[in-house]
Amino acid sequence: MERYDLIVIGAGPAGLSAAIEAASAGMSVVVYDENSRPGGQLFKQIHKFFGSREHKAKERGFRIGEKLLAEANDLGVKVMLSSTVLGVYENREITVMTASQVNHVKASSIIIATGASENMLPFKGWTLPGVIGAGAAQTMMNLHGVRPGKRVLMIGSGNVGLVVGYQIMQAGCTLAAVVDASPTIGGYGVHAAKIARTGLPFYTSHTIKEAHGSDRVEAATIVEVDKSWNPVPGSEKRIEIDTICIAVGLKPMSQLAAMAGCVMEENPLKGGVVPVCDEFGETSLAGVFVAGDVAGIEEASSAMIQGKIAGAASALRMGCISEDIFKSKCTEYRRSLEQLREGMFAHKNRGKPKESTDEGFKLSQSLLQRGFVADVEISHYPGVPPAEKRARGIVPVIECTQNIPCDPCQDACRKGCIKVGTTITKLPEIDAAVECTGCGMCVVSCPGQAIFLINECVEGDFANVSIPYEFHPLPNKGDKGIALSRSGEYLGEAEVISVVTSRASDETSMLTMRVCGELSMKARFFRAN
Amino acid sequence: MCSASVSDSASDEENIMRIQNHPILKQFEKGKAVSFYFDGRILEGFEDEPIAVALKANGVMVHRYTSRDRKPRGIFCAIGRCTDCVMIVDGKPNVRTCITPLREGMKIETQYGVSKEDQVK
Amino acid sequence: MNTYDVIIAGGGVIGCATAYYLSKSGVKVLLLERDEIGVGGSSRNGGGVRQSARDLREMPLAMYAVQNLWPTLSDELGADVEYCQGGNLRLAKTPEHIAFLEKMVAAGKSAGLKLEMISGDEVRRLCPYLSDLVIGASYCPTDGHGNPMRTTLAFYRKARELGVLFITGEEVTSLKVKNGKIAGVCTRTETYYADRVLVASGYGSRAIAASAGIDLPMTKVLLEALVTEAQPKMFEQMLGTAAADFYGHQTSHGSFIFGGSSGYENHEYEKTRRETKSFTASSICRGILGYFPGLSSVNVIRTWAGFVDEMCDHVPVIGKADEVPGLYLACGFSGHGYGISPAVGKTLAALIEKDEYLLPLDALRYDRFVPRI
Amino acid sequence: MTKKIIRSKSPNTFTELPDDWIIICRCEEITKGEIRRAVYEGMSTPNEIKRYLRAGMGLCQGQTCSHLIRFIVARELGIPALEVPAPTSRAPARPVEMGVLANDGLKLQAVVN
Repeated sequence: MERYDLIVIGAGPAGLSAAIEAASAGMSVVVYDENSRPGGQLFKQIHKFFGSREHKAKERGFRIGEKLLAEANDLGVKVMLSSTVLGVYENREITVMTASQVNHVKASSIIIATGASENMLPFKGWTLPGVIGAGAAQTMMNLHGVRPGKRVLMIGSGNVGLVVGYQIMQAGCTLAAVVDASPTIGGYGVHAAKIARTGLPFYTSHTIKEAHGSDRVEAATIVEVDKSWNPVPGSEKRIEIDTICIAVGLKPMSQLAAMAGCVMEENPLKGGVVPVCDEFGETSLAGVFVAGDVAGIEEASSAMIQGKIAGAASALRMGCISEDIFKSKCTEYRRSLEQLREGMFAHKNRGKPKESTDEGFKLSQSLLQRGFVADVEISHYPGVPPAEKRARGIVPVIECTQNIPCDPCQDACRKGCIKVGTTITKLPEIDAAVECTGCGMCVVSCPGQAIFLINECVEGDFANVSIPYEFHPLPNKGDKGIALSRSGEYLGEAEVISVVTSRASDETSMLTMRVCGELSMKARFFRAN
Repeated sequence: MCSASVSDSASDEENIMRIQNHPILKQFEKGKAVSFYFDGRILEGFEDEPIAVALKANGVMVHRYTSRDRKPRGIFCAIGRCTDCVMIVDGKPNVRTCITPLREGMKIETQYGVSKEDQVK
Repeated sequence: MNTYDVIIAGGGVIGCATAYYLSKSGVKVLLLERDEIGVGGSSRNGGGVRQSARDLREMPLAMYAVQNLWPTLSDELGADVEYCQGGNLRLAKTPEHIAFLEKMVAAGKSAGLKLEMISGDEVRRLCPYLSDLVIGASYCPTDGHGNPMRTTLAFYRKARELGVLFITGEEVTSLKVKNGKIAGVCTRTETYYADRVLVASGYGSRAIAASAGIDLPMTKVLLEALVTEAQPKMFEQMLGTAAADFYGHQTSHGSFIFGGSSGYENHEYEKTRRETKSFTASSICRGILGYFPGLSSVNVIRTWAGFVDEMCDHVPVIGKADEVPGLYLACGFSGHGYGISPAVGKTLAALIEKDEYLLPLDALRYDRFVPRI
Repeated sequence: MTKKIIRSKSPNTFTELPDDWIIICRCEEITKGEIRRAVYEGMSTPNEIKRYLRAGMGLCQGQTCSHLIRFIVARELGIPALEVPAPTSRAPARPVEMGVLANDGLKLQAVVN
């Protein structure tokens, strides 16, 4: 029987990281993935990741996938694609189907890194063609270049709903609205803000009541819900759309672990049914590990670290690394993991009221409910320079108002103008003493697209506002259009005075528009005429 | 492999549904252009892309009608898990079109229950 | 308050059927099940409702069930048990198979069963999808199949509606015997009282009966089955083979249920896990395709395994345990209890309630196991 | 170990809800009302629901509906969803053709034997 030191099931961020870790300890490793492309969901993630440099922050998901795959290949990991693991049996044996051939394979350790599957929401008409999962939308538009629909309604405002909603706009579709039954937006404020400033409405405390249509979706009715989640009669709104995208959370895809005989538990903090495992990911079955979303829903960044930990543990089990090396690796990995598990969106803080930041700044309720920070609130935050500072010349304005684990902005500024510190969930601060050169690296590096450059010292009663821009077609210098507010409302006329796209910014352009001077702290999006 | 470009003869639907120039991903790598049959009609797609993607690009939404209630179904998960998008492909029913690569000359048919024709009617 | 007329240990098809027939006459019944309803052999069998190829000791139960109970069972229980009297074909590929089946046919006929040998062509007239390698079969037109999971749950549903109390997740660990008679049962945490107790717990019956000093010579064997995606209606017979390399049928839903073996079922390591083996489903498929090459492209969507309580002579123990008054046993069905379950339930109910023998159970006594030499 | 459940006939009659006809199991087209009624009739775990209604037994192996079913069962029984066991996971994780299974890597050995 075919046999390896380690079998990894799933070539996503956790699985590839585990394979790399194990292979670099000298183990023979095979990775199976049912998809024809490796990387799991990474190849559908065209947005930039959060976190710190060690977490590959500000890199786009699909590029991280390419790097992991190249690294695995260099280390001699055998990555078997279009290979579906059918079952996990006693004695760490699996059956795997590749191109209509079922093989039996054994290993000293198995790491199950099968990721997550989408939660679904049943409603009247949810079986109609045109109702799809958010993952389906990503697959169609980001892998295969086909639009999921022309006008799309997004159900769910968690990070998946927000990120996919934004990607739907990038694909050239119209996003009609984002709906969430909760009274607040579930995902990062910065993700919501980059949608809101295009003029898109958020319907919090709303749910979908019905999808209309006979053979395909033609419209949807949404309805307000009260505090007990009951529909409020008379609050129905009909929205004309052809596609409804459901993004109401993920659950661990733990069936293989259950099938293998691992002791399972239902854990709401982990998003569903997961195998009980120790701190290294080892389940109740010796040598059977889990890593990534299958062990509990988190982000791709934490999945990569969990993969490394499980990979190292499997290496220790084989005697391929010493106890000492294992311990020092794990200490480092765990520190890195803990960084990502901080902040107001961390699992441990779920359900806690969102009132103020760790530093004591009042959180924007407008951002939580409607997706944008209100004009009156914005000056409260430490990333927003005071009027005196703005009056002296070009400055960055960092509209990062929630504690999320992310710090690329402080590396972006070569002058050291932006400080987050070692606790990467802290809000970035502007050092008023440092003079901004206007290079814009912070603008294009921020994964949340929350940094703008403001220059109020331009001739006439004008101000220049530089914004990150990721849509097609890219406006040109001299284009005339309108400036939109954080909520996407018309503010006034705007003219593009420069568009800069650098290699380092990885397709995020910095668009600078000239607007009426009084709009400098309001104008946050440009729309060409 | 060549990059996706929709020929002049492509339908309007195809021009609307295919992303020509993505702000991040730019052009999509596609196989060669192929024709296939959908319920007898000749449609165009690209080799190796999932059948469901080629159908979507051509505006086809209904993949099958269910056994019990005869209700239409189409793409739902797009990754081979939900099995809603199954169709009859080259005579074989229950083929998950979202993960089955398109080939030149493939015969794709709407599935009724588990069969070709609606046997209930 | 923990006192009942009858306690049944085991929520499989036998326990649920008996509970149902007892509850029809208003007997106060408690049924205790360690797991869920119908998770043992009751949800892990091929669904055959068959008289042919039965041991003659079971034949009266099988024939009574087919003649009197199965045809009306769905109506009686108010839930479709998917009974289909489509006949039973036991297929032969070699002259040895034919000889084996001829003996079986002769035995069945002697018991009054309508049963015959038919040729390969006749087999293919009944079921055109069978391979030309099939040279003949035994055919019993009154046999058929049902849905064992639905049947078990339908008995349960109706019995519960008629007042039977079911407690699941409650394992009977021992029998309570007082003054030599049954007084009730003990679970891990409770004692329940009744002067009549039926043990119908599959292989688990062995340990329970042993607590009252009765040993039943049985073992447990892991059997596996699989189900396919739904297909257009192809045939309605229950199928088996002389080589015993597969059995099964097409359900009313369109899916195929097939069972079979790898040959190593009697040598399970530790015999605790109910999980499927990595090689058995393939083995079953090879068995099936040897008869049905046309099913090659049909998708298997699920496999499962379960323990069968195999009595040393492959025939169950059903009836009173005379030496412990109040104790009744129904176990060791050896993989073919489903087809006779309504008759077993009805017969046991009459025996427990009225001490009457609806059908003869003498040959199935618990004390038939005497030393060979 | 399996959780203890006491099952006796419900003293109430079954009440229908306006959204009972929403499909829950997309593969087998089983509605919320059918699942609710099955719970009312005594099916108390997703495995029993599955065996009784085929909900979650379809081509997708319950990947879409199994957690929805758990929530419905929990609500009908008035217990937290945490206490409703998940249905059993079974191989094969994805549909696989009989012919492919039959030709698995151990076939040669099987033929020799």
